[in-house]
Amino acid sequence: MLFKDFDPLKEEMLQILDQKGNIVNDKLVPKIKKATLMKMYKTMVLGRIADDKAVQFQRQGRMLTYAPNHGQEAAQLGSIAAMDDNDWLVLAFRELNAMLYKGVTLEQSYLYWYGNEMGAKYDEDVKVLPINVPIGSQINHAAGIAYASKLNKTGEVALAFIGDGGTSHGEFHEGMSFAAAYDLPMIVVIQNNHYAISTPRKKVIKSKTLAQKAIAYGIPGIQVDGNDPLAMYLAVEKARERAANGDGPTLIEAVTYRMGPHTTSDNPKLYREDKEVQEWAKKDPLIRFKKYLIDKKYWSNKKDEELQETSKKEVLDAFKKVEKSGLVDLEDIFKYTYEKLTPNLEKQMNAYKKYLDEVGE
Amino acid sequence: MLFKDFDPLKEEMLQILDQKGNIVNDKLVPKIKKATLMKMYKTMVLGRIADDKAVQFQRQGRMLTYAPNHGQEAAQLGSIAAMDDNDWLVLAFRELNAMLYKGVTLEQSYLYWYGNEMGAKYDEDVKVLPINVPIGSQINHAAGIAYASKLNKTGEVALAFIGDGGTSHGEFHEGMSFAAAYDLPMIVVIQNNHYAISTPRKKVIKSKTLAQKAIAYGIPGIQVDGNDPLAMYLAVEKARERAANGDGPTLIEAVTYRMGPHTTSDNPKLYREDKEVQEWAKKDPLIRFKKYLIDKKYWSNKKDEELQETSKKEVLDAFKKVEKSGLVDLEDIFKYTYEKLTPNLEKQMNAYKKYLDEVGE
Amino acid sequence: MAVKTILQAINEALDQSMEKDDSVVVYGEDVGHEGGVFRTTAGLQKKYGEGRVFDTPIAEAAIVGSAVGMSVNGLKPVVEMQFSGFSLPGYNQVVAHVARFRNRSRGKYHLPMVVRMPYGGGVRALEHHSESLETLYAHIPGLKLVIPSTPYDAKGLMMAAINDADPVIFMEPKRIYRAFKQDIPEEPYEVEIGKARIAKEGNDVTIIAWGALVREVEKAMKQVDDIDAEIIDLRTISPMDTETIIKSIKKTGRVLIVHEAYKSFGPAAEIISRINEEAFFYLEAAPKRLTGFDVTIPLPKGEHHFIIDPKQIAYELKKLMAEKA
Amino acid sequence: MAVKTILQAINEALDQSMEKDDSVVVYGEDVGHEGGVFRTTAGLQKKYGEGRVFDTPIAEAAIVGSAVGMSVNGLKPVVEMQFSGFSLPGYNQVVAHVARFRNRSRGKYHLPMVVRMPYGGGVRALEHHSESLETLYAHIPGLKLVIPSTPYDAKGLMMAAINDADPVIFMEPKRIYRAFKQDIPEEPYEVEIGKARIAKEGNDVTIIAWGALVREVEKAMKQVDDIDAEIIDLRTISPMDTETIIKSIKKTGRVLIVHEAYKSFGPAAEIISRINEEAFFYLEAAPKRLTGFDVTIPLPKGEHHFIIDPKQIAYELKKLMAEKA
Ligand SMILES: Cc1ncc(C[n+]2csc(CCOP(=O)(O)OP(=O)(O)O)c2C)c(N)n1
Ligand SMILES: Cc1ncc(C[n+]2csc(CCOP(=O)(O)OP(=O)(O)O)c2C)c(N)n1
Ligand SMILES: [Mg+2]
Ligand SMILES: [Mg+2]
Repeated sequence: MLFKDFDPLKEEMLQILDQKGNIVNDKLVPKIKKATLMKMYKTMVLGRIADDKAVQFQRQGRMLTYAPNHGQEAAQLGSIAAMDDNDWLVLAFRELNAMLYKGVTLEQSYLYWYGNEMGAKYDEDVKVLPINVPIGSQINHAAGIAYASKLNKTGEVALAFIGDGGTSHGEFHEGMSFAAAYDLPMIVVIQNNHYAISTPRKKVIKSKTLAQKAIAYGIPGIQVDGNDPLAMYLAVEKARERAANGDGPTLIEAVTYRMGPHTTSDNPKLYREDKEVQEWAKKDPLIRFKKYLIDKKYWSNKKDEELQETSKKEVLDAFKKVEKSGLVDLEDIFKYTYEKLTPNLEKQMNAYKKYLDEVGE
Repeated sequence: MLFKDFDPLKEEMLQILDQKGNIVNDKLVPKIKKATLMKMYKTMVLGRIADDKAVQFQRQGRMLTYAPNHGQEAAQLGSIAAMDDNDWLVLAFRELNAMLYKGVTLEQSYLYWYGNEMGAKYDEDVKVLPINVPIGSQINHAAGIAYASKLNKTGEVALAFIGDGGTSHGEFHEGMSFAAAYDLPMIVVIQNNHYAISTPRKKVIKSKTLAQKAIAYGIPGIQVDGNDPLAMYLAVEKARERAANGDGPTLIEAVTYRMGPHTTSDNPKLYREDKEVQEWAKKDPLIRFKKYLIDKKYWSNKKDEELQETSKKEVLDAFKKVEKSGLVDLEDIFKYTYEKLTPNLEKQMNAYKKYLDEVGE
Repeated sequence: MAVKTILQAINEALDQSMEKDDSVVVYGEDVGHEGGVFRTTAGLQKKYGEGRVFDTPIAEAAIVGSAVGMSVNGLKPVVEMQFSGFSLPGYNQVVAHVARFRNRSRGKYHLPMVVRMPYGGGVRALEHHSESLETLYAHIPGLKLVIPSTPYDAKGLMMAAINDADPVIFMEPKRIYRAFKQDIPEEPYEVEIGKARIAKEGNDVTIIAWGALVREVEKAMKQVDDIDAEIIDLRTISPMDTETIIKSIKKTGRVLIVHEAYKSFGPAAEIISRINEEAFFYLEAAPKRLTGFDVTIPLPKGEHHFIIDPKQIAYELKKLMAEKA
Repeated sequence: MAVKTILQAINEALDQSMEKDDSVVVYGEDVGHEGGVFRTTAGLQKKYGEGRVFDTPIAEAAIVGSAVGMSVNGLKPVVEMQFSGFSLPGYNQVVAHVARFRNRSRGKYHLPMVVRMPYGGGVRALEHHSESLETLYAHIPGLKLVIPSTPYDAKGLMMAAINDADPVIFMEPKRIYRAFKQDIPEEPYEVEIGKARIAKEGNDVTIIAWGALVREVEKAMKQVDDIDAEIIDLRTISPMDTETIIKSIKKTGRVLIVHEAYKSFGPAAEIISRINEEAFFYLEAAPKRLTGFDVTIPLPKGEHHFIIDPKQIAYELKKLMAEKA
């Protein structure tokens, strides 16, 4: 129904909560448990602070690179909140909020950007794939996860994220085609933040909407206000129903905006106007979500102040631990290449240890 | 207009000449010069005989592999006939008819399948790229040719072929996206012959039509009866107008059928029913085209008999030359690696020559 | 025991692995209904159903990349690249993910998957159907690269590959798919990955080869009765069984490496370097390589120049023996 | 003359090539408006317009593959892979087409194109941003692989690459993009592709390196005053200047090869093999390689283990000299 009503050819964007935080589509408001809403919001607050702090730490020379997701929180949290615990999260690299919601710790997340692989060793029961840097290639992983789920009838659904720029990649196309071919339980959320590094989406992608790319795969697509957590939740909830019913994958375009730089090495002033950024600041998902929760009497400004404080502390604590983490052990760069260290690797490692011993480093 | 009327979402297939050879859409009959029609037809007859003979030669152990295009002639000839002399032809590997029309000689074509690279050295003024075996990758070449044409305002348009199976490949997606991004003068004709080797199109490709994949690139797509040379001509003619006007690429799905095996190493009985093949035999492009020409008084059965004879002779002559062509010279496998032979290659070649000398081979 | 070709041996290995372990799935282009263009997977779909044995779109990145996801989620995928020349569109997945998932996740995830691909020339094939691309896979840490040369090894190595906790690239020498038969056990068995095989013991010189070339080397031996060569069938290209090689060199002092892959930056170079590193002063003559030229492997009418035959092996061997220490 | 970094030298080479030759076009991800994530192409779009300098979709196969088409149709494309680690999705185009068009068409078509890619570690970068993938390109016949180590060579080699009738893979050592400056000619000039540079003459031992490692070798020399080493900056990895290497080895009898690429099946192996083939009996000690380990290059907090520093070079050099002939 939803996917018929919002057939991407109509070029209508699903929105439930407008940028002021008012419900504009009463009938569509999804039923979300209070606990879920609050978890979404608390993650959003934590995620926002963690994000802004990471950039700050980097400016201070304490963090390496970081890819901020300030502004894109609702696109992620609306999505992940609509999934089951048993589902999988398949990352691109700008999904701090989705990761936190799904059980990746902030410390792990920071540790990764700090330059330590241990930051990608999420806890055993956390069904999240490591950050995926080669653009688009994660879609094929999600398709494979979904295939296994379907074959073994586990009921798991794979939720994957990708950027607007990523939809031009061959890997995206192949993953979508593959998942569609077998009606796999996969949901792909495109975070259309309007830029791929410096390159505007409109300049290099000619499809009218990114949601329309779904037609090429014979699956539903929908364009959603990505800064509206309720709309995102609804779209993913319906997509998940489809997936669970064996109806196959769904493509969701979340229209959002990256408020910060591409990464901390990027200078967005080179390619976009402040005015544009200001316009999008008004659409901040955090502000509208908070208003919604306060209107609903689930939340208050006072509680929010407390939350800001505790979250800030949590962020600083996590980073403190990360800063204390030190360097990676020599053994660690060798021992995960194969299940067992090969004689060749052992030789290389020992020769290097000998060098360190002799030179006394 | 045409692309609006046959918007791929309507799922209507363009047809002008039905399978009996009758005009079913008077208003759309394209204006084609008699000379052009006759060149199309004569090429089709030659191509058909050459194709069937190649398979026969192979069965006799006189040819290596061959990928027959029996049944797909109209899809190719309707397309190439609508192009200008100055345009480019970018091949997949099953386009004997398009190649012949565009000036590749039958001898060259045979020589290639006979296992000699010289068969891909088409004459200087023949703007055809060599047969392209890695599926889908030719679309990017066509996009690049089209880019150069646009930049240098040469007016050339690139016509590329691909199979139904090829549309699932990442290379197809990237080439289409690239060409669309810059409104490049490119036309892609999908020869949907319903199979990728043994794999039915419907089994692994979920889009309703292949023409609908155009929507993902924000360009027009159209589904055409690929066994109808007039419909193919019209669609490509209009696509070429778009390209020449700077309106960008067009995607054309030619619905056709491969009557023979995938290649001479393939046994289609493993994966398709005779009945299906028989149904498609009735839609033979050659029969309907001939009837059209006879109805139009451009042609007669008597002339046709003569043409069959001369074409057959042409085919046998060409193959005779190819059979006499012998082995490739040693120098030839070295000398086209770089512009100049490198010292390393010279050494390798000389060492091998020395071996031949000493062992006396 | 039953008499089998390499092709049949691989088919049997797949069959028995699927029979034993429900998590094994087999897929690729034309792999399902038809049983593969070489019929390597024939009969499997009928036996195990379309869920576990299936045809894919023409999309090598999806084939390899989905196997990553499947491995993470409990399956053991055995995928086919129709020819090794067509494995390249999936190469990004192999290098960026297949080889790295264990390390990237510090052991949380590992990928028990196999990527099969027929490889090598000598079958009078079209362009891209004759490549020997060992180097591209052997150079990448985290991958294992296995190549059988006999039906016995084909079955045993394939079963070992499927049971391996690490991803294995399994290149199949298609030129000898059906070239000869061997009596091999009917029951399941494994041949250890990472161990070379001494195909023939000898004292004068070591010859190292793998895949279809092992047979050519063996044929060459008939032309050089007077030379007592030790033949090593490398079997696993990476991680390489350096120990077996070095032991042999220490005994013979001479080595000829034969492969069809391009010479420069090819596999023989690595073998020579390891010999230099570990047995340099045992060498009585410069190590020699007899390999494919550094040119694109020719189409059939020129392929005879490129393909290495027994006569050539014998010739190089005699030259090598003639060098004085 | 003007004092320039490698980055500026490349920018100038592109600029002057575009100025001189209208058929040169420059494109890739973020290459146009922004001038590249490293700013290597800064200013070019403004000067030459969006037709000749432009941003592309994220699609490496399209970037490389379209360059094939452009080359065929009269242009000289210089494309960028944002990092060499991201060149892999375009690798199929490189191997299947870029390397082969001349041979496939028996000389009818040739591809005067350049594929640029920043490469190498030591810049504390994310995963896939530190690769040294020389082998993957050097092993493929039909490609040239060029790597500069100085601003002078960077400009001269880039201009030569653009004017070359064959396709050139141009790897840029991003670690030293801005590390130092050199006084280089303002006018256009070429440095011949295929010729190594003797960075320092010497008699005791030959050290072969390229890219960022040349500087590390030079630094190491200060720690081994007593060793009179000859340093060869290889510059062109393929086709390799074997002659210069062999001449040096015949003089010194010892060789250390230093590269950051993975050791096994890496570039040093080929160099060692050529030395074995052409100067075996001149060797006074086993050739030595000091290279990246056979593990995925680590993220920054483990990268120091992997990166080769002058101290280590000096250490290996001393060990090599200590071996008796
Ligand atoms: C295959 C590949 N090519 C290039 C890159 C370099 N790169 C990193 S992020 C990025 C832009 C991604 O844009 P988009 O998909 O819109 O995601 P966003 O960064 O906006 O979240 C590029 C080109 C890469 N990571 N992978
Ligand atoms: C990248 C790649 N993968 C696999 C192959 C092997 N292959 C050759 S033809 C073919 C099927 C092509 O099907 P389709 O695109 O429908 O074209 P058709 O053969 O029907 O003309 C395949 C898989 C190839 N040539 N290239
Ligand atoms: Mg984006
Ligand atoms: Mg087909």
